Order: sequence, then structure tokens, then C-alpha cells
Amino acid sequence: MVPTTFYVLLSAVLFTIGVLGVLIRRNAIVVFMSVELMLNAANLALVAYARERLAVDGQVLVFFVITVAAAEVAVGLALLVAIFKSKRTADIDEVSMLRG
Amino acid sequence: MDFVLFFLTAAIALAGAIAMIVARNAVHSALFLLLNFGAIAVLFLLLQSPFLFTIQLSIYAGAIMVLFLFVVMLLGAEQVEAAQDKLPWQQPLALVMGAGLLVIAMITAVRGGSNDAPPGGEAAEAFGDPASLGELLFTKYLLPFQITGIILLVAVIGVVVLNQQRNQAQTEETPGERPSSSVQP
Amino acid sequence: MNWLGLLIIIIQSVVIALAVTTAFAYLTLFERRLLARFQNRVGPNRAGPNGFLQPVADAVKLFFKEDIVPSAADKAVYLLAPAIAVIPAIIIWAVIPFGCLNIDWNYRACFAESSSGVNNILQIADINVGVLYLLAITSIGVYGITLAGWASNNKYSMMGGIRSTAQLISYELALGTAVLAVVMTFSTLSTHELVYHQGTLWGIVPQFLAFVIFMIASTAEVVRAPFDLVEAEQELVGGYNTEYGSMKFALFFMTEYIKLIAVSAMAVTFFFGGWRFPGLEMLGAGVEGLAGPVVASIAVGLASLGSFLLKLVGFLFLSVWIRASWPRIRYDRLMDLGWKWLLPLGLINLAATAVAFVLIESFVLASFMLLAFSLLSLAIAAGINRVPKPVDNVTYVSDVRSRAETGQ
Amino acid sequence: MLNWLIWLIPLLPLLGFLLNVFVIRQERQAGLVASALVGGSFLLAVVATVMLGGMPEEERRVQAIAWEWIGTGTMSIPFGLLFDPLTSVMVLLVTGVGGLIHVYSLGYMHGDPRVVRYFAYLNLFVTMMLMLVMANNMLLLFLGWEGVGLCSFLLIGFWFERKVAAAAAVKAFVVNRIGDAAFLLAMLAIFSHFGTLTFYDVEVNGQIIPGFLEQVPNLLGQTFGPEWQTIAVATGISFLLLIGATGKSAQFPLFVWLPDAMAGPTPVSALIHAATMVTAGVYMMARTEPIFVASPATQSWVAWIGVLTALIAGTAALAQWDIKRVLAYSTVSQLGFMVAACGMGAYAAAIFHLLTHGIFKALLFLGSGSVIHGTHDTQDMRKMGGLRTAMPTTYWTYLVGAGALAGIVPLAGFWSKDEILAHAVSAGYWPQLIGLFIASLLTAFYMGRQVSLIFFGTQRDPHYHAHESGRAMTVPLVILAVGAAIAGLMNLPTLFSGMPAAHLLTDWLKPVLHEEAGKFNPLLALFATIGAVGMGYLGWSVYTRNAAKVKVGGQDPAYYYTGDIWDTLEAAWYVDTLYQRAVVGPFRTIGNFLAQVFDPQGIDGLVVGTGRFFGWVATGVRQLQSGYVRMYALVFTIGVVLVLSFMLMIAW
Repeated sequence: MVPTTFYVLLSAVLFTIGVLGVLIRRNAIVVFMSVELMLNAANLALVAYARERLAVDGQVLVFFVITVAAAEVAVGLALLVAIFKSKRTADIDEVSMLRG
Repeated sequence: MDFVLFFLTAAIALAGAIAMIVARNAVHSALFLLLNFGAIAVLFLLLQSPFLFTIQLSIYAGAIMVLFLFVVMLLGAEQVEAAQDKLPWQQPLALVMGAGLLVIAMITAVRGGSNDAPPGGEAAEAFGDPASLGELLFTKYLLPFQITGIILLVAVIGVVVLNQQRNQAQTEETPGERPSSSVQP
Repeated sequence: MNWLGLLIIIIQSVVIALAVTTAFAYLTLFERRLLARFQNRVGPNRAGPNGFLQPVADAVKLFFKEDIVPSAADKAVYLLAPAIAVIPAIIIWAVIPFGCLNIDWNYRACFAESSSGVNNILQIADINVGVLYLLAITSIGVYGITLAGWASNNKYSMMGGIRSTAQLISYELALGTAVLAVVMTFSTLSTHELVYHQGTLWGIVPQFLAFVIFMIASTAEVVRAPFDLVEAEQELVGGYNTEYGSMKFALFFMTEYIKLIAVSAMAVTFFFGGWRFPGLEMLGAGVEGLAGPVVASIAVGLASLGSFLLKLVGFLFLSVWIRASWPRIRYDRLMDLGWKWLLPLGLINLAATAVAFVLIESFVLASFMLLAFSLLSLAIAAGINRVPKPVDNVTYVSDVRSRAETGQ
Repeated sequence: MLNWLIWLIPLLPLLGFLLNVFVIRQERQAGLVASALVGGSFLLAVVATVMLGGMPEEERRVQAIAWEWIGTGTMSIPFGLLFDPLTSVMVLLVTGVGGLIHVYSLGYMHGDPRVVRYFAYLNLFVTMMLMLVMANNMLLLFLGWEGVGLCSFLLIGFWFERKVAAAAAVKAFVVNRIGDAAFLLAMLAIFSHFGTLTFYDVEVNGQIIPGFLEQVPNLLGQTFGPEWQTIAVATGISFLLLIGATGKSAQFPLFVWLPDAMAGPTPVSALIHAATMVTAGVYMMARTEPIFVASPATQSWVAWIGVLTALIAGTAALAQWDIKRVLAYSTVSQLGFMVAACGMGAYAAAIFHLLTHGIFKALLFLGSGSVIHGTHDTQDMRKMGGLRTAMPTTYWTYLVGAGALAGIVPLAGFWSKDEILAHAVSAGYWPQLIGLFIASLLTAFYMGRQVSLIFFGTQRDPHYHAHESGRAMTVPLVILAVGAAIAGLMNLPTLFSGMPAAHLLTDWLKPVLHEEAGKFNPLLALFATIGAVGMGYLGWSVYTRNAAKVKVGGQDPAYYYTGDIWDTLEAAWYVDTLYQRAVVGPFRTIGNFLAQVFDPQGIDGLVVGTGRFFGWVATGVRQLQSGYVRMYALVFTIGVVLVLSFMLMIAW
């Protein structure tokens, strides 16, 4: 079996890539995707540790994360659509004013 | 063989992730992220979590990423970064910070995780059974489980409300036109 | 995992892929002949005896057509889309049991509850989340169509792609509720165990409502008539595959038909007892007594495979029949049906199922109670929706003309 | 029954105030309602006094608590009224004289455009004055104290279109603030040393709140050990109280506001600036008598301030031409008498003089108001003369008042003034006695001068036609004249043994002031009478004989003999000028500097500079608040990296 460290390292790298995506990209949708990537990286670490400890609790947590992610994506994308309707762009730099 | 599979999948996952943030086209980004999710799903399978594997496929790949693609296509927001960057100094700084975060995370990972193979044996055989997960969901984690249900409900209501307002506005702008039937999943 | 096992799996996969592809080819012939019959025509009967070589001719034609890529298309995605479409359609077969041929020559293992040690050569993988796997792969199937529509850079293709995305996601939920009801009834996620549990009573009896929902939703999922407005020639000039030609078009075509076969196989597995038929176990016992366990196993395997295929053909016939009979549904009605009828009915069914099996000890009694409930709720739903809504948002040409005449 | 009856006494004028403010819009209604309610209050006061008289002598103290007004920690101040012999005589004076002046105002203020407001103010004043004299604690007394100050301000400046009136109102208010500040400090000192502000023990919510007056003799000794410390504390408190009284009762050196306050309507001068409010200081000193008694130093200060005031004001009154200013300085002088009496320990005599003075000074003011009214708002005595025939009622009543003030036997002033002088003799205050005696001679002189100038000779200014005032004005004059004639009866000295009503007032006040009646001094009385009659006649005869020399706008005949001293007297020894030069002038200079130099450059510079500084800072900080989400995310990430590295270092 592959040691847990490998999985966690992979998870760390993926998470960092997600952070970089959030920081660098200006397309709001891609930023959002990066957030999802971060969530997945965290999920991977959770599952890896769950396997190491043979505790299903980690998997339950991942289940919750996925559920909440689904809700978050639905709301987030609806917001993006609403922003797009008023700004005509998905560039987050354009959304720098407090007024619509 | 486990190692071969792991490194192969990990490589795919990494490639997908990097390509996602590098790709200029949002649809390509979404596809690369999909690739990454698929790879992570396989990693779940390698970690004896078949239930999460299917959940990952059906929720992340089957629903969330479809939504992303859908919104990208609907908005025509494939390439919004053509304009000049307003914060040109932000990107290098972000890269430095990312590197710092990576170092910290890797140090933590190496210090925290065990380098030995995870335990095997009879307990490991039974591990990952969806039934055990379900039992835990309905006993120990019943309250969080219910709360996620409420979160989903709230999300549904929120999305409907957001949409509703937009539709009304549209109707007011162009009277007589039937508001397009929602394609909100 | 030994190398032999891996080899067997590879062989299984190749065989099934080939078999499914062949099945697709002859399903086209099957459909065309049947449609012709329904429409009082003859159908293709020139290539080979009774048109038996027609699929081969079609394949050769498609192979030799010119391969065109639109200049404004996103090339990579454009080329990738057919492949992305076809892959889920094929890998979905991994967990469907076509029959039961025990490789250890112990046919009794087929009739045991535990899925371990079955070693069924007619099913590639019996995993403990088989049903979920089916749902997951079904949900992935949407990508091919969506991407094809987007990558073509054509507004009709785009519309088709977006329509299909919305449609597939909408009906996936109804499909999920129907499948979940079955899972609840038989308390398992494994396809083998599903088939085993249907020994006493086929799934259609306790889950009649789920069956109806499943049939409607799966028809929508595979974008068949009357839910085929994704590729409606009249409105969308063919929809997402407008810009596709030759083999790439063939792949989309193949995807659709393979998925049709797949959902039919799922319906058989979920509601019609899979490869089972009454007396199969007796047949096995009889043959064993006559010719020993090896022959008995092979006999049971063949008989179960035959039974499965027979049921499958029945479903395919039903599908063609539906296509021949019903007109295409309007888009908003499609959404209404999915969200306002199927999903609530599915949820009601889930609740009813849970209540019935908790309250009533006897499986059979509970099943028939549920059947009655299903019929009742279907009748009520039909009753509510009997009167068609007035067409108030369609402007008739005659109206416009009369308005122009009166000078309004 | 007395418990709720005494509440009605201040509440009736309050009701009148509210009615006049919110309901009544008509002059006649306003006057009638105001007068009737004050009259009702007077009747209630009479009833209450009679009931108080029916009690045993030791129990003549009623305290009615409405609620606990201020209660924090150890401090508990009830909102309660006190009704004892001292209060009762004050209440009778305030409501009685006040009621008459209300009636008088009906005639005097007739036709004024803001007469409803006038009666509202007047009613409010009566309410506040009653609150002052009926308060059972220092704070409530202070409320009334400030309330009457407010009413005084409002009424002096009642004709605020006149600059003089507005300035006088402000002056009165500002000068009074000095005294009020001292009073406030005195209250704080009392609270810090006694822990209470109520005068006498009182039960509130089942809890006994101790009264500081009853503790003064023993608590001072216990708490502060050596006697000199006791005296120091008592001196401090009483001196502060004295300054408070100096402001309110127009004593030297704070008397300057009272002559100017004559710019208000004459009934106001009569009520507020002669009969009631200005006596509040004397009342307050009488009320807190134990503290003053505990401090001999303050006592002598009090006496000397009184004598000095009596002399300064008396001399100043000699040289005034304005009919009301003469009376104003006379008031100051008489208040000096009262304060001096307090300083000499003759509190009962002070109160006696307060009462009689309230009556006859009100009479004089009202009489002068009648003269002013009848001569069409003429106040300069040089323009008068010979009004004896034109306004006989006014003349006779004025004559009675002047006689009372001058101390002619047997009018009220003679008895009360003689009481004070007699006390000075019996207690051995010889220097003060001489001062007061001279002051009383001056009083007789300037009253003779005034009567002569107003009523005798011939009318010097022919531009007006003098006439007698209406019934509403003459009736109160007559009543007050009768009062001024017989008020001495309430405290007749024991001329011979077996006299039935001797020292009524002193006996009545005995439970409060613990004072024995002074002995009658026939020799002193003889001297005083001769002096008063002589000086009065002198004043009258000088100005009657030299009437021809008095010219409109001309010099006084006496100027020929005294020269510049006369100017000094006319300017009241230049006290006002001193204030102008020493206080007002520098204050104005500093104010101008602050307004024209410091404010635009210092304050504005600071404010604008602060604004500029923050604007400058904000310009920098604003760069961070760019609104770019990526920016915020980056900052967030930097924070995360820092915190994580820190935690990693700790965990290493």
C-alpha cells in the first residue's frame, strides 16, 4: 500500500495550486473552480488519514464537504450570473465597487 | 502495482490542476479540473472508499462541473482576462506566497503523516463499506447530516430567489416576452 | 490481484465492448425495420438477406466520408467530445450482470446472497456500490453532448448543448429517486444482490411507480423521442452534432444507442429480475444431476444470458414503439414534467417505500401495498394533469394577420 | 391631612403656569386664573399654618415625601416638602404678597401684547419660590433657587425689545451664577461631610435619611476631632453658603444686578426683586442657621457684609433720580439689615424684618408702579412733583410705606428694625450698631427726599397729565398699606408685662431657630424714632424748599455742597465700574483674542489640520481598500502564511 504521506503531500500540492488559482486568476468562474480544487485537496487528505486510522469518520466529513460544496456552487454560480447580468463580465477586478 | 497506479493518477491529478490554473480558456480550465476530479476519484478508490468514489463522480463531476461549464457557456465568459492587469505586482507576490504555503504544507504533511503503509488485515478489509458509513451518518453524525439538508434547502431557496428577481426585471424590461423557462438545475 | 485475473478482466472488457458495439449496429437495423413496420413501410431490406448487412454498409459509408473540422471550432475539445461521449456509455456496462456463469463451476453460488465468491464471468465487476456507479456514470454522460455543442462554435449546436445539459441534469434527479427506491426495497447497492433479491418478486411489483418514473426519466436521459429536442432537426438543425460528420458523428450516434441499451439493461436489472426467470435454479439442479456441475453451470449461464437478452429486446422494442407513437414534447413542458411531476412523485414514492417496509413485516404484502399505492398515485397524477393548459403564450399567424387587417 | 394639603400649595400655581402656557390665550382669563390660583394657594397656606399651630410645639414639622428623587449608593435624596413655622411664614408672605401683586398686575399690565406669558412666568415664579421655601433638602431648595433665578431672568427681560432690559436680565443671571456656584460647592461639601442633603431626619421607603442640620452640633465634633477643625469645616461650608446668599440677596459685592433689574415690569420688581426672591438668601441662612452658628468667623463676616451693604446701598439711594432705583438701593440696604441681623445671631429678627420689609417694600414698589402708570411711564423723579393731588390714594399709601421703611412709630418697619438694633445692643455689637444706625438714618432721609420729589411741589414736566390708577391697582395698595401699618403687631416687644401678643413671631419660630425674644430697649427706640423722624423731615424739607432748583436733567441741589462725592454716590461707589474695568473689560479682551486670533488660527488650524491629516492618511490607506478581491485574497494569504509559519516554529 502507498504510505499516507504520499497522499497528503499530493493533497498539499493540489491545495497550493488551488490557492494560486484563487490569487492569480481574474476570471471569477476559474477562481471558483480553484476553490473547488482546494476543497478536493482537503478531501483527499481526509480520506487518506481515514484510511490510515481505519476510521470512517473522515469519509463522513468528506461527504459533508461535498454536500456543502454542492450548495455553495449553486448559490455562488447564481450570484455570478447575477453579477454578470449587471456588469456584463465575469472579471472579478470589475467588481471592485460597492455599488451594482 | 499500487504504487504504479498511485503515481500515474497523482501525475494526472497534478497535471490537471496545474493546467486548470494556467489555461486561458475557462472551458478548458473546467475540463482540466474535471480530469483532476476524476483522478482524485480514482485515488479515493485506491484508498478503499468506493462510496466516495461514486459520490465524487456523480456530485463533483456529474453536477458541479456541469454547472460550471453551463454557466461559462451561458455567460460566454470563456476569456475575460484579455484586458490589461490592473494589479501587475500582485501575481509575483502571489507566487511567492504560494511557494511559502507549499513549503509549510509539505513540511506539515511530512511531519504529520506516517511513512509506513497503512494497516491491512481483516479490519482493513471491512473498511469503506457504504453500510458502515451510512450507519455513522444516521447515528453519530445525525445532527450534521440534518444540517446539511437544511443548507441544501437554503441554497435551493437562495438560487430560486436570485433567479426570480432577474426574471422579473427581464419581464419589466421587455413586456410581452415570456420569461425564459429556467434552466436552473 | 494476479495477472490471470487482470487478463480475464481485459478479455471480458474487450468482449463486452465489441458485443455492445455490435448490438448497437444491429439495433439501428432493428429500429429502422420496426419503425418502418409501425409506419406501414418496408424498411431497409436490400443489403444482405432481409437487409442484414445494412449496418455494415452504413459503417463503411461513414468511414469513408470526409472528416471536416469547422475553422472557428475549439479544435481540441471538438475532437475530444465524441470520445468523452462514448466512454461513459461503454464503461457503464462494467457492473451490469448479463447472466450468471460461475467460473468455479458452482452454479449454486449464483443463487447465494453474498456477492463474494460468485466469480461471475458474465459480469465484469461486482462492486458494493454498483448502483451508485451506474448513476455516477450516467451523470457523466452529459459532457460529450455539452462539449460538442460548445466546441462547434455554432449557435444551434450551442443551444442543443445547453438544452441537453439542463435536460440531463433535471431528469437525473428523478432517475436517482427511482433507483433509490429500488435500493431501499432490496437494501443493497450491489447489482448482483439486487438480482438475487428479486428471486421472490420482481422489482416492478413493489416499485411500479419507480418503474414508470425510471422509464420516463431514462428515456429523457438517453435523449430519445419524445424527449429528443436536444437534436431536434426542425428547431436546432440537428442540435449539438450539427457540425459533426463521418466517424465522429457515428460515435455520437453509437453513444446514444449504447446508452439506450444500457438503460434498458438497467431497467431489466432493477425491475425485471435481471437474468433470473422462474425455474432457472431447477434447471441447474436437473442438468447437474444429468451431466455434472460444469455442464450445469454453463447451462445456467447460457439460460440466464438468454433470459436477460430476451428482456432487453423487449425493452428495446418498447423504446422503438414509443418513438414511433409520441410526438416531441415542448421544452417548457419537458422541464415541468421533470421538476413538477417526476421529482415529487419520486419523493412521495421514497417516503411511501420507507413507511411500507418499516410498518409491514411481510415483504410480499408490503410489495403489493406499494403496488396499489403506486397505481393510485399515478391515477391521481394523471387526473390532476388531465386537462391540458390553455395555449396562451403562442401567437398564431392568423392573429397577427387579423391584427394587421384591423390596423391595430 | 397636612401631608397632602401642603402639596397643593405649590401645585396650584404650577397648574396656573401650565394652563397659561398651554390652554389660555386671553389676557383677562390669564390674569384671573393666575390670581385666583395664587389666592387659593394663600388660603391653603393659611389653613396649613392654622393646623400647624394646632400641633404641640415640638411636633410642628411636617415632611411630605413624594418619591425618592435621586438614589444611588449611599446617596438618597427625596423629593419632599417641609412645612414648619419658618416655612409657613415664608409661604404666607410669598402667596399673600404674590397674590396681591397678581391682582395689581391685572391693572398694570393691561394691554401688553404678551400678558398671558407674563402671568405664566409669574405663576411659575410663585411655584418655584414655594418650592424653594418648602424644600426639605438642599437639592430641592437649589431647584427652586435656580427656578426663581430663571423666572427672574425671564421677567427682567420681559420687554426684551429694550436693550437695557435684555442686558439687565443677562447681568442678573450671570452675577447670580457666582453665588450659585458657591451654593453648589456648599452642597457638595455638605454631602461629603454629612452624607446627606436633607435638612431633618426623614423616613423614605421605610428608611431613615438623616438630616444634616440635626447632626451639625455633634457630628462635627465627633468626626473632626479638634475644635479648630470643626470650626474650619463649618466655616468653609457656611462661607460658601454666604457667597450663595450674597448673590441671591444682592449683598456687597454682588448687589450690582439688583438696581439694573428694575428694567422689568414694576410688579415684578415688587414681587421678585423686593418682597420674595431676594430674601431667599436670608431664608436660606436662617434655615441652615446651625452651621452658621458653628462658625463665629463666618458670623462676623455675615454681619459686616450686611452692615457694609446697608451703608453702601443707603448712601447710593440718596443720589438716585430714578424712582425705582431709589427703591432698589433701598431694598439692597434693607437686605443688608437682615443679613447683618443674621450675622449677629438675631435670625428671628431677620425673618421679622424680612416679612415686614416684604410687605412695605412691595407696597412702595406698587406705589411707584402706580406713579409710573399715572404719569405715562415716567420714572425720572425730576419730571414729577405735586402728584399728591392727582393721585391721592397712591400718595397716602406711599406715605404709609415710606413711613414704615423709615421706621416711624408705630408702623411695621419701626418694630422690625428696632428689633435688630436692640439685638445688636444687647449682644454688644457696637460697631455694627453704629453702621446700622447710620444706615437707618439714611433710609429716613432718602425716603423723605423721594416723597418730597414725587408728591410735593409742582409738576416739573408738563408733558403728561397725571391721573389716579384703576381699582385693580389701588385695592392691593390699600391692603398692603394696612398690612404695612399693622404688621409690627406680630412681633411686638414686651413693652410691659402681661402684654398678650408679645413676640408672637419669635415664639412661633422658636422650634426652628431656638431663639429667645430680644429685650425692648426704650432708649434706643427713642433715639431711632427721633433720628428717623428728624432725617425724614430733613430730607423732605430740603427738597421741598429747594424744589425750584430741581430741573429736568439737572443737578441735585445737594451737589452744590458735596461735589464729586455725589457722583460717587450716584454710581453706588463705582462698584459697577470696578466690575466693568476689572472683570468685564479683560474678559472682553480675552474673548476678542480668542475669537479673532486663537479660534481661527489655533482651533480651526487644529480641526482643519486633523481633517487634512486623516485625509492624507486615508489617501494612503485607501490604496489597500481597492475593492479588488484578488488583493484581499492575497493579503489574507499573507496572513495565513505568517500565522502558519509562526505555529510551525512553535511546534518545531
